[in-house]
Amino acid sequence: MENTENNQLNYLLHLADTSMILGQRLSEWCGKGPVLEQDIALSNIALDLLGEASHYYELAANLQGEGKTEDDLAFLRNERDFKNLLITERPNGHFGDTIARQFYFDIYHVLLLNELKKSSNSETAAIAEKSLKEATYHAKWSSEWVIRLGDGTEESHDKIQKSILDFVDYTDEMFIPTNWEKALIASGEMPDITTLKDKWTTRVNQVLEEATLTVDFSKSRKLIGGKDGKHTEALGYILAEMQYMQRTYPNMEW
Amino acid sequence: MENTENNQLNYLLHLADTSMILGQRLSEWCGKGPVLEQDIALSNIALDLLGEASHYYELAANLQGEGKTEDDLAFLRNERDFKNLLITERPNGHFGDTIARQFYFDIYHVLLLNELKKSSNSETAAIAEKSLKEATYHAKWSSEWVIRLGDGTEESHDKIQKSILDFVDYTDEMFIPTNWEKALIASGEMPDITTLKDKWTTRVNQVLEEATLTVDFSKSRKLIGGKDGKHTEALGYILAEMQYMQRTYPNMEW
Amino acid sequence: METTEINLEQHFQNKIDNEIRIEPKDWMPEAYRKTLIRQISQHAHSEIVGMLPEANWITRAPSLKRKKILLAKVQDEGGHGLYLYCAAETLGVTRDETLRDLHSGKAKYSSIFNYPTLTWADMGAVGWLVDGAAILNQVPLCRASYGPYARAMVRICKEESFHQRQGYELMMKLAQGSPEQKEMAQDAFNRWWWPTLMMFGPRDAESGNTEASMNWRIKRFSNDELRQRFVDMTVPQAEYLGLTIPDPELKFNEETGHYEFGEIDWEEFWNVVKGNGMCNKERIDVRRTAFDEGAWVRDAATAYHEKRKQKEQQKKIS
Amino acid sequence: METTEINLEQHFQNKIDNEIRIEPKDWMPEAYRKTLIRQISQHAHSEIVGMLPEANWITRAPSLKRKKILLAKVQDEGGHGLYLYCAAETLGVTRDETLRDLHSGKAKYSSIFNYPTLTWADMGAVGWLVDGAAILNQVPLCRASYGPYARAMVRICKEESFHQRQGYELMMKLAQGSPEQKEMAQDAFNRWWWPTLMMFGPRDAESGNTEASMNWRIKRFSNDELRQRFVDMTVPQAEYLGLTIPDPELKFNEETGHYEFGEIDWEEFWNVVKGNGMCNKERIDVRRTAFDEGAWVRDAATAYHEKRKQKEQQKKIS
Repeated sequence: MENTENNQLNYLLHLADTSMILGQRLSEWCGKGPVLEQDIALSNIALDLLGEASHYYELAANLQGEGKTEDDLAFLRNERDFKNLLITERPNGHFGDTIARQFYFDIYHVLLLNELKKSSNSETAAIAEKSLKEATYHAKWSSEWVIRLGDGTEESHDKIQKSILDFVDYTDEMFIPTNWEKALIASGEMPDITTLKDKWTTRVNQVLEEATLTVDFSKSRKLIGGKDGKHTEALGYILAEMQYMQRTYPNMEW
Repeated sequence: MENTENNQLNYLLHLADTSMILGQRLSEWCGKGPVLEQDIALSNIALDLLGEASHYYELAANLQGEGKTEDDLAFLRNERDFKNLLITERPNGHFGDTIARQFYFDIYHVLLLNELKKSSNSETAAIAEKSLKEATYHAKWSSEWVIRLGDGTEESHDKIQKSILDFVDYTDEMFIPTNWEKALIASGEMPDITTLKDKWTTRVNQVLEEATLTVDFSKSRKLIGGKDGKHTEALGYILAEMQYMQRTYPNMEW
Repeated sequence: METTEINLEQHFQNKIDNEIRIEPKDWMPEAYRKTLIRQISQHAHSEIVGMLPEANWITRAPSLKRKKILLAKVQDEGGHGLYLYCAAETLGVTRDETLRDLHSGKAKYSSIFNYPTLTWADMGAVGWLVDGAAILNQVPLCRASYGPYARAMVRICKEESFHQRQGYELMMKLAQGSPEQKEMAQDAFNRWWWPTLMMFGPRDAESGNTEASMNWRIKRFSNDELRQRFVDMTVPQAEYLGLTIPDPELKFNEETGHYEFGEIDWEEFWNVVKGNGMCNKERIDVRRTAFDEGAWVRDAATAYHEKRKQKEQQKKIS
Repeated sequence: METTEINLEQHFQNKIDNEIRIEPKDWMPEAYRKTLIRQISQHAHSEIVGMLPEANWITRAPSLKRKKILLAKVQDEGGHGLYLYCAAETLGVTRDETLRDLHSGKAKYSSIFNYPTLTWADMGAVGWLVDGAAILNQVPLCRASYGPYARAMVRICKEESFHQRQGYELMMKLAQGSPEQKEMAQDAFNRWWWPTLMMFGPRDAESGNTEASMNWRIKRFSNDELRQRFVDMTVPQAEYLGLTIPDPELKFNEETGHYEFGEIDWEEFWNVVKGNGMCNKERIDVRRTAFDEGAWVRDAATAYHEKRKQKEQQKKIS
């Protein structure tokens, strides 16, 4: 499992699963947003992420060369094979929780795609190029909401402050490479995510300051494991729902 | 589908599914009850119901004669084949909601088992005999809690009053026979559930009165359909979770 | 004064009769305004409540492609709701007011959304049948006499027919699929056929409001006319899919060139309208809960907006 | 006074040394009482928090039989919690007080429950390994010097060994099953092996409290002794299942008759103890939420009880 091709496959699946699971989570909001305009915005981000996931799954399926489809990879892999970042699988909670999760992810996503679009793999670069435009919009949207909620009412301030703290534990994973990531970084096959941490912290803190919010990142529990398939207990329930149809009616076209 | 054997199979599946789904719902409480003693009580009732479901599934599998097991019937049938009463699939809500749902069901369950134990089918009669003891205890427990919450604090009174009203819509189904039930009742193969309604209303009202609660049963929306496989949107999610393992890993022993 | 009023009314009706659009600032009879507010709000609510039965399957869609199509569709419905709430606002009623009427049960929405979506095939049936029926109701509204409403409907109809095609295509996949998929499709069709026919409302003989709406060019075809058009259009589509129409009385009348069909269960129709459908309570509960739980978010946005305004004013002053 | 105190202390220790049980009304040193309260509460909390990782799979259990076994097991754990909270109460601390310490993070519980249960095989691994380790810790406690604690442990141990056998049997089914099932079993074993070894606590050299607890006959064996016993017991069981022990340094020492094993990752151990495990926050959140959301129910029960009492008293008076 430690050879180059497997590492590359792992990486594509990690990118795909991350967008897929966050897209799935966001789509749970559909029809239940706090304002119609934001309901639509949440679906919009979900759609972008599902689109991005599709592209990565396709590349992964090609690389794997077993004749599998994007759907096989999304709907027929088990919990221990999923490589999404833990933050993406955490429950939606209230709107502030969803915003905090999205904000942390979006800032990272933009930084990552900025590197990925320089990839020597033209297909990956193309996906990154397209997704970067979308992610930049997502980051703008979630940052604005962090500020609006942080500098809104006393209630909204307290709520988003708590949300912002709650998700800190899951942010380190974005920047801590797994063993297979270390190999890919060493061979220049993926961006060095460890170098993104400082930029991320700076940007996050800029927004938090404007939002009158504070976080002590040193107190993070530094929870990791998603990229190696070691998840929180939330993922199993997501998959049970998401994969139910494909599991129940195998080998059919939809 | 309208022959006698199919009707009998439907009936056994209806009895099994009803206990199964309510047992599944109650087991969602495990570890999260409002008091340790009641957490244990909820699991206890769930266990009784799952046991009862097992027995009926076994009879159903025998009658069907296709070599299926209780697990095939519980975990590999689709939503439209499930014949449980709608009330059993409704979400747990808060403790008062769970109590209201349980209370309505328990009173009915006792009345039904009292008839079923006279069944000419000795196997059904044996299950009913055993389950009746359990259900009688359940009904005592849920009635006591209706009274305790109704005649407790102002907050608990208001909460359980609302719960009691919310579940009324799903009670008529217990006493309104489907076409296949009508055939079975006519041939004396199942108890005439229409005759249980008055006893049920009397007993329910006795408890509600002691609990200082009121319900106008005439305002019920009379929601039916579960026994014919037409469910609320809640059941699909229950099955996605409950059946996930069997769907994902078919034909294995556990 | 009386003469002026009569002149205004005359002038208004003349515009209508000459198919000239009424715009927000134009004079209009109070009854016209009220009818429009009621109808547009109901329509907006139907879009918003109508998101729920389909949203129910987004997280369980069986393929990535279908998940994206469904999510985009439900999102479009949210957009339609937006257009329509805006159109209603031009008549002097705020979105919060109309929503309050929805949550209190005072305002209605299309009864079709009080039926549950039980299987994946329902996503096909709803897209094909429900959107199909909606289009027949809505296309004439693109020429409605009230400008903002008519313009909203133009945008909506364009998207709806796209949705309908997607729904039909979904059904086609199932109808051409495995035996389980075919059964699923037929089952969904059986459950949605009659409720869809009910979407056109009561029989003409029992329908109120119709005459005034016709005169005002808000309504252009009667319920029964539209229903017949729907049946004539849909039966061949169903046959093409190999689906059986769940109506033993259905037959083609060579002379009239129309399909004759059985009697609608009007008891069921009125029962659901009165609030006794499977999902009436849940749908409103979900919407109300979303609204109530979102209050702090809306309050925050308002407070932030106010603070910003004040800061900018202070800047100007200093 | 001083002499009396000394005499009491002497008398107390004599009883302990002669294996005579201390009972709630007996005199006992404050330190003994405090140690017991801390230990019994921790133990009770471990039972209650320990319900959660297993409850996580009840609704997804793959067969009716397994669902019932698992639910009954978790229910038993709730019962164990009850026995232990009662035992703690005999030392003068209420259940609400001890729960408050749990929810505030002041009181600890076994760190093993801060690991997530990721697959069905974890139900086997937890039953076999975690309950197995718990039994080794607990069996000596059946002879603990404090009567109520010892008696609670007798009941608990009986059920625990039943649970452990069920866990092992579940693992056996998987180990004898399909390739996927075998893989699932090995994966769960890999994840739970080391955390289970950590359940016995820090190495003897680094363990505080031990000496006093030994003298008071609350503790009878050292952490390292029990850990060794667990490894010696479990390795052959794993081999019988065909599972590979995830420790390249593991080997049997013919001379000592014991298995030698690799170094535990003590950094991970202390990290999870300090609260940084995968589920530390969730477990407490779930428990606290259940407690807070249940407040109105407990209040109602108390209020009802009071009303009843008053009514009965009024009856007596009149």
